[in-house]
Amino acid sequence: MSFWVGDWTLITSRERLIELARRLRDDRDTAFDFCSDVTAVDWLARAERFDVVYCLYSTRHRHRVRLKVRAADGVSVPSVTALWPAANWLEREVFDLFGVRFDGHPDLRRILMPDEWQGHPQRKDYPLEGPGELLMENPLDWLKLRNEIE
Amino acid sequence: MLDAIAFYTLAALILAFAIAVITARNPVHSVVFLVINFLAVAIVYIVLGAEFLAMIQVLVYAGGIVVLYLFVVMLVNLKRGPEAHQDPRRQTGAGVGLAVAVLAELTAILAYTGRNPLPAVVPAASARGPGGNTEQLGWLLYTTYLIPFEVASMLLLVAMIGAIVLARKVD
Amino acid sequence: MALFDTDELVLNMGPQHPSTHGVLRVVLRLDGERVVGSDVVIGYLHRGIEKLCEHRDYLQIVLLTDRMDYVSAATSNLGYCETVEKLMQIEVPPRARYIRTILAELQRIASHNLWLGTHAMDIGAMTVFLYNFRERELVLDLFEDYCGARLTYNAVRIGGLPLDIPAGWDQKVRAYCDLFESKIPEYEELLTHNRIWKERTQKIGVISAEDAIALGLSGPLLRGSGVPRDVRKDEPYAAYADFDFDVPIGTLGDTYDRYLVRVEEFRQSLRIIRQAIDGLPEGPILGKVPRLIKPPAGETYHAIESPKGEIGFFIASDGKSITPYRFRVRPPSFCNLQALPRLIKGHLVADVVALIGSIDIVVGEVDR
Amino acid sequence: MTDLFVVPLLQIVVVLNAVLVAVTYMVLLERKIIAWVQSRLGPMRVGPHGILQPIADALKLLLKEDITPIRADRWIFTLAPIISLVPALIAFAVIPFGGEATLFGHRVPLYIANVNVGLLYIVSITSIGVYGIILAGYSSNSKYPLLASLRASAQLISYEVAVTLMLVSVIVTTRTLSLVGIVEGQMRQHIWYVFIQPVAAVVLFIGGLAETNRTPFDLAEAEQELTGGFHTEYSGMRFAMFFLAEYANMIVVSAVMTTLFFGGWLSPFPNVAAAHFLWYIPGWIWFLLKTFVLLYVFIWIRATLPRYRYDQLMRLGWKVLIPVALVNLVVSAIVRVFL
Amino acid sequence: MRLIWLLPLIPAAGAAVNGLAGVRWFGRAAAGAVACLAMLSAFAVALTASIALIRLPPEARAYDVTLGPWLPPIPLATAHGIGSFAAEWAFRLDPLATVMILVVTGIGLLIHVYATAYMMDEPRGGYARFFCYLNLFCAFMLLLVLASNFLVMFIGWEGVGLCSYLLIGYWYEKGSAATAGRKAFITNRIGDWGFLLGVFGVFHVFGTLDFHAVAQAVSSLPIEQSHFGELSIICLLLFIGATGKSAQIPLFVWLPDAMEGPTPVSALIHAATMVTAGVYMVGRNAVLFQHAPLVLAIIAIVGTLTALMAATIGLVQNDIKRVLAYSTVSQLGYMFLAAGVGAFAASTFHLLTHAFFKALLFLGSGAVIHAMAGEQDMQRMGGLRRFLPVTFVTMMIGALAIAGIPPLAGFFSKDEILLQAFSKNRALWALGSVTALMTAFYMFRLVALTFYGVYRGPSWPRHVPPAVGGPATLSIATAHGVRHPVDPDAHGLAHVPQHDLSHGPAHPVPIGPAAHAHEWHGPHEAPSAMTWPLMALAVGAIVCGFISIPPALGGTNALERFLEPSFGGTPAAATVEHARQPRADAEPATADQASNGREWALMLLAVTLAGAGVAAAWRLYVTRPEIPVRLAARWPGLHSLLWHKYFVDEFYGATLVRSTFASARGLWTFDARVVDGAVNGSGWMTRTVSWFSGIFDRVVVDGLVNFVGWSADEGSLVVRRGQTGLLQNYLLLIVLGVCVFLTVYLFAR
Amino acid sequence: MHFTPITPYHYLLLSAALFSVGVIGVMVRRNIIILFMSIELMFNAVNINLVAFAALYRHEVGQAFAVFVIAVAAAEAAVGLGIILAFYRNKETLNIDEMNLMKG
Repeated sequence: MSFWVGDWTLITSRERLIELARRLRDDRDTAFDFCSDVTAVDWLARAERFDVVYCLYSTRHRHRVRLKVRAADGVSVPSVTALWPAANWLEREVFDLFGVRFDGHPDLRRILMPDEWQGHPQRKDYPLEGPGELLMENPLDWLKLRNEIE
Repeated sequence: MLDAIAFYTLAALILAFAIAVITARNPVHSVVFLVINFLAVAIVYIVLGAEFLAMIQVLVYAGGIVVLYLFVVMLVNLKRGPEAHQDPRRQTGAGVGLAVAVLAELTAILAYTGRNPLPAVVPAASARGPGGNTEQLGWLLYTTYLIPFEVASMLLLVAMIGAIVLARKVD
Repeated sequence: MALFDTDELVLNMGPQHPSTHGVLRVVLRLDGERVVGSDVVIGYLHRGIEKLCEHRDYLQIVLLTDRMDYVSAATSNLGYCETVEKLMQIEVPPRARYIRTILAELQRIASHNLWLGTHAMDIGAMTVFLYNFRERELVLDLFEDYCGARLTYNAVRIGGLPLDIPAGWDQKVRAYCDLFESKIPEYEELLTHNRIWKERTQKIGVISAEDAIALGLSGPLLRGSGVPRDVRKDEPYAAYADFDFDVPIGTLGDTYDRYLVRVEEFRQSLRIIRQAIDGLPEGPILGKVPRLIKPPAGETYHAIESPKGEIGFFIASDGKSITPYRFRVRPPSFCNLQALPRLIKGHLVADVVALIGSIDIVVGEVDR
Repeated sequence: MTDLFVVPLLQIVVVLNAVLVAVTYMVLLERKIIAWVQSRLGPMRVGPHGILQPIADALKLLLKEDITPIRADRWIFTLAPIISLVPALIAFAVIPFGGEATLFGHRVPLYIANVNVGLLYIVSITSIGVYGIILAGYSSNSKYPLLASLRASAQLISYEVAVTLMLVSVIVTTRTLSLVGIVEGQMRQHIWYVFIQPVAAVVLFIGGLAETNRTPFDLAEAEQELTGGFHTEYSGMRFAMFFLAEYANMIVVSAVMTTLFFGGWLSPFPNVAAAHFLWYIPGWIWFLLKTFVLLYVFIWIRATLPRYRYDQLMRLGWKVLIPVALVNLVVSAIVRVFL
Repeated sequence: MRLIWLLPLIPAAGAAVNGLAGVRWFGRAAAGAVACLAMLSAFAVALTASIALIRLPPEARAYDVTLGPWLPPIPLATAHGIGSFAAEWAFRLDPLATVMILVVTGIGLLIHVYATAYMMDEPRGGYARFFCYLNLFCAFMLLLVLASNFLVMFIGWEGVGLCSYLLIGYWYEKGSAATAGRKAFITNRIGDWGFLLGVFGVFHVFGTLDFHAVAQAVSSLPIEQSHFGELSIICLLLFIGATGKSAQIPLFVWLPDAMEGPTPVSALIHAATMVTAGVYMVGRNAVLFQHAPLVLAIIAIVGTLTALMAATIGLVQNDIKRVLAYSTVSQLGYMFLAAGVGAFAASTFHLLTHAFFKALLFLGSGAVIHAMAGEQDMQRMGGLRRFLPVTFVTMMIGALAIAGIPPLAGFFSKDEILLQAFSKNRALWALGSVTALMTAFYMFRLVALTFYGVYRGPSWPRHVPPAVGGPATLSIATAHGVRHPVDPDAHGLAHVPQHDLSHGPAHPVPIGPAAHAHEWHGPHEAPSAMTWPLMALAVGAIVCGFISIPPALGGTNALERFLEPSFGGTPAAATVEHARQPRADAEPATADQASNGREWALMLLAVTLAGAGVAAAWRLYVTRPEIPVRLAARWPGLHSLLWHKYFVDEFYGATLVRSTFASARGLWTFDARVVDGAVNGSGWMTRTVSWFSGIFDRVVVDGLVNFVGWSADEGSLVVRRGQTGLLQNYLLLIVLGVCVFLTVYLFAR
Repeated sequence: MHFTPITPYHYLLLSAALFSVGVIGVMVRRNIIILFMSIELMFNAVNINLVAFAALYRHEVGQAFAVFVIAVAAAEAAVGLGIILAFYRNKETLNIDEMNLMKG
């Protein structure tokens, strides 16, 4: 738990996430019934490179908290959609842009990118440039191509 | 002379579109031909001095019943063509032959009877003056044929309810 | 038509459709005209603004925030700048805070104008549309006077404002308030008690307070369902703590309530603007801001009330670069749009249009 | 021979052209009136006050590429706008624009035909117009037009019932089906029938709005819902035909309303001696004036009201208008028989 | 007055509307409105008719309306040769009927209004059904009282019995209610059997069924002073009918059980109107009964005993409605006492006042039950005065009235009866006075247990429920227009299902007024639709005694005078009455004064007794509540006897019911042994014969049939092939037929 | 039979021809909707007949009967199309040859 520039942040493990989230939502003193945002941060250098961040709000007590879970690439995080239906699209977006999978999500599809898109653009190691069309359509093919040339 | 031209034109139209109705591959086309056919028949009625009937023909037949057909054709989107399967036991050729035979015989009868000259068609309306025959028809329907008229209205009501019951979704 | 047993019809509403307000695509499964299921497909306007921002310095980002909710750019500017200010603990001078409030509220009026116009247009009332655009022009004129732009203002700076208000601008704002106040009844006369309007909106897309909270709705949608939540009241930012205003809430949570809530917000916005203009303090418009904006390592989330709902910015800084390490927007339209399949289920195609309008989305913000 | 062929032909030519011109200018009129309602100016560029705008529009439509969707049912796709337009135009045949006028020594009636089943003629002809919409929706082979055409046909058929029932109660009052006879009847009875049959007038007007697909019943071409409805796939001249048909229908409805309820070509107070100076204005001008007022109401409503929803529209038709029409018919009949 | 035939029709129409349309389509408000409107218009008609009647000179105060023939005249043998049996739809409005229609429509209206609120928790269909029955009841009751001959009256008689059955068994899902309904119906049927026999007797003797004609005929017959002639038999049979309907010994057992019905029903049918039908019928045939003084004596004795017995039972009952039920039985006994001593007017007067205060008491008890969420046991009430001020005051008025405290209504009527009894038979008077004492006692026991003392009922949650949603939900609740759940006024008719605490385990489906969705929040005053009728009736209970102030108090006995023509009938009967009535006009003035003094004394005594009863009740149940327990302990036998209502039900069960069962069982045994044996024997015979027949059948007959079938099957092979199921094949044949026909036509010409 | 003047016989002939076309339609087509339309053609043929007779005898009885025929046709269309829809729901076909429930 940390406090910085007026924000409380809780860091928890993936296993305890659901239990903690339920406590936060149902306990009368916390009552975080409103899930503002779900997002992720890609700390490329770290072993568990992703922080999945849940921004919670309580419409009763009018306070906020941030919940953080760490996940390595390819490790899935339990979905909180059962607790906050609001997290549905937000988790889809995290999956779409970061590639973090959510266990128990009812409809884990890409949301902003086209369904057949390759790779997850918000990752820090996603290529930023390439030869026009090919990059736009298939960035990973382009990566392969580039590697072959080199 | 004029009436002859009118008659033959109309007759040709009616028969042509009738044949079109039964030969068209697409049922929607059939419906369209049918409408045109009915309009032509309505004109025949006018020529025969039955304006009211002509209007009813257009209003009820062309404007009402055939719309129903069109509706059904559009509602029933077919997954396989209705003409796909033919039962071999059905004697289509015999049917056509018989129909033609009936036509021939009717023609013969008419030709036979028609040898006695009959007065040319004088539309009933012109015989009755500008009031038209609507009023006479109304009198007839509401006096002599009142009971059949009411029965017909009951029939329509029953048919309406029946149609609703039949077409309703069962759930 | 529901009388007949017809096959389900899959109808693609959008991405090119007059009523989807941009490139939104809604795939409807219809039974007759009744919606039995739907899928909302977005992303046609995805420009990767979050990714772009991670490669721009903090000042350049203000420009990009304009391009998200392009009908209320000033609120996005404000939300972003306040987040950075929070991250860097920069104090904003009161005059700047007041002017920011005025801009935000003018922006709210403009945005609601656009919403009401298009919403009414969707339901077939075309005159309301033109009336609203007429008044929206006036707001845009005010913005033009202030910063020279009519749509993407770039009007806020980290630590304050780039410009002080031009001379006489406050008088113009006052005049505008008086004028606009007299125009609100014109819209209401055409709609509020109109039977057809009521039939089209009442009991359409009802969502209860509990469901609205659970679905993460915010802004007028949440208030329409009767939850008195408004970031301006609950977590005051800019200068809202200094002003007196009410938060209108609905009772039933239907389209009509959401309409009433927004119309009442017109009036509350005018109230705030007037108080702000009257109490506008003198002083600098830019606080103490370092030359190089490079926040310390850390992260924060800050939300403000945009016309659409709660717009939040999550910025993580690694303390080393002049660009944010992670820039994330919590777009209200996106979260509100999530409720659409739920709202339209069981309604007719015509209601789908009304409900898309009722949610008040800007696809630029949904897709970013 | 002159009276049998030349005069009717001339009449047809005149009426047809007048109607087509009127229809094009109706568009301008509508744009102008709505603009005024919305406190703006409307078309101003083509000609003074946009007076030539219809011509420009017509030219544009004529020169536009006429697209037939590739999987459309080609000839029905072409036929549909024609079916839509023709009934709208031939309905004018029985509308009496005036009494009789003397022209070059001929006594020329200001109507093409005085059919003794005139009212029925109008009803039956307008019922044919439905096909245009249904077939357009069907033949476009596209979902929005199909939905629209189903909506439109259900709507037209439903409202036709109410309208026809109402016409029957009017007939009970007028005792004739001839439109000329109806106008003369109002002359004889010294009263516009709108005062005898006010309910019928209102229901007919509502039904007229619905049958011409005008706001608030313009579901079949709801831009916002069905992206234009049954004519989504149409462009160019064929689209123009639908456009013409709609406005022609509006004029027909207004003209019929005028004839039935507002004394047709008669000047106001034709039997009051003090008002005889009104006779100096020819009857057909009165007729056009009254029709214009009704058209103005059509446009005014369009500028004011939102759109009904499909189910609400059907509910209004079946559960309000038809019962009202039935009650009105029964009451009219009772009054007619017993009073 | 010409429109009196409308009176039964209006409620009947209301019933028809509610029953045919209401049950399916009406909302509660509509159903209630229809029923109340019907009653209101009936009341208006009754009022106008009454006023018109009163305007007439006294001797002309009778009005006959004959709507038309019902049965065509049928020649039938009577005692006096061949009579013509005819029945007409004939109504008669005379002073007696006037009083009755006013009571039925007026009190009926108030009870309808009350019931609209009381029954509010019924399901929508049940609500309409209830009002349908209630209206139907009023229609039949009006038919009964307006009837001008026995047959029409019998329709009403049976009709009210039917409605009573329907309404007692209104909550038919509840076993006890259904049983009570059946019990009432069957008991009534026994009485009806007597009534019907009496009617037959009337026809047999007089050859007519018209009341007026009967009265005229009978007045020419001698009075059967000492012997038990045909008139006496008729009167006795009719009186059996009256005991059934009016719950007298021995047929009173159904009335207490009838309290299973909804309280408005108890008030209307089982207190104010239907049960008085017997009294009314006796009064209606006053002349007849006066010619059978022996029967009158029986009536008086039965009435007195009933009054006494019911009052004693009422002393110990704990169910609030049962106390009132026994009180009703007791008061009806009073009425019969009055009728038995020949004071028909006094009887009718008491009927009128009783209708007011008993309806008031029942409705008040309904309000109490409503407040207690269906609780009927007075042991579990107490101290309700604080919660139900209006109910308390009105019920207090009712209790005072029934106890006979001047100047409330009960005082005058009861006093009149006692006075008449005194002049006739001192023993009856003494028993009647004791009953009056007991009446005062048990009524105030009821009031004391219910309204005074400490609250003994179930507790209810008083604290604020824990807020689940916090400030947000609260504001939502406010915004939604839902009032706060802890606000005691906000919930309207909210209760917890606690019905039948006194009736053992509740039915799985909570029914009755106690079935509520919400939590019960303690006793509370009833809605205004219930309190207004209470107040109106209270006013009636106060003032209606004044319409017949006895001469001793300076009054003119107006009601009695008004009613006189109905009971007199003919001059001959009038003289009989004069002869029997010492206080009539023919008496000398001195006697009048003497009787005045006697009246004063009697009144004083009666009031003293009533006061004593009240005081005793007060002492036993308010100041020293432990005494009754001790008393019950000291005389357990007596208490048990009273508590079990003299074991009458058990007695009937043991004798009548069991003997019926026993005889039925005997018959069944006979049936099983003898009849079945015969049947079985013949069956065996048949089986044996048929076995042979079967063999024949299989071989010969079946063979034939199968052969036919087989040949048809084989033969139709050819034809069947044409049966393709293809439409067009059939059409082909049709066209072929046409073709052939045309060919024939063409060539045959 | 002469080509002019037009006598009622001409109309009767026209009607006979139209009727025969209808019969052929019923015989040949397998789409039940088109079958129904053929029946409508036959109805029309009958109506022409009736109206022609009305003109021949200068009396409206024929027209009155035509009105009844139209009423019957309307009823037939409504019920028939209802049956078609019901049938289509169950069998997903409109082929008359597959509708042989009445097979012996």
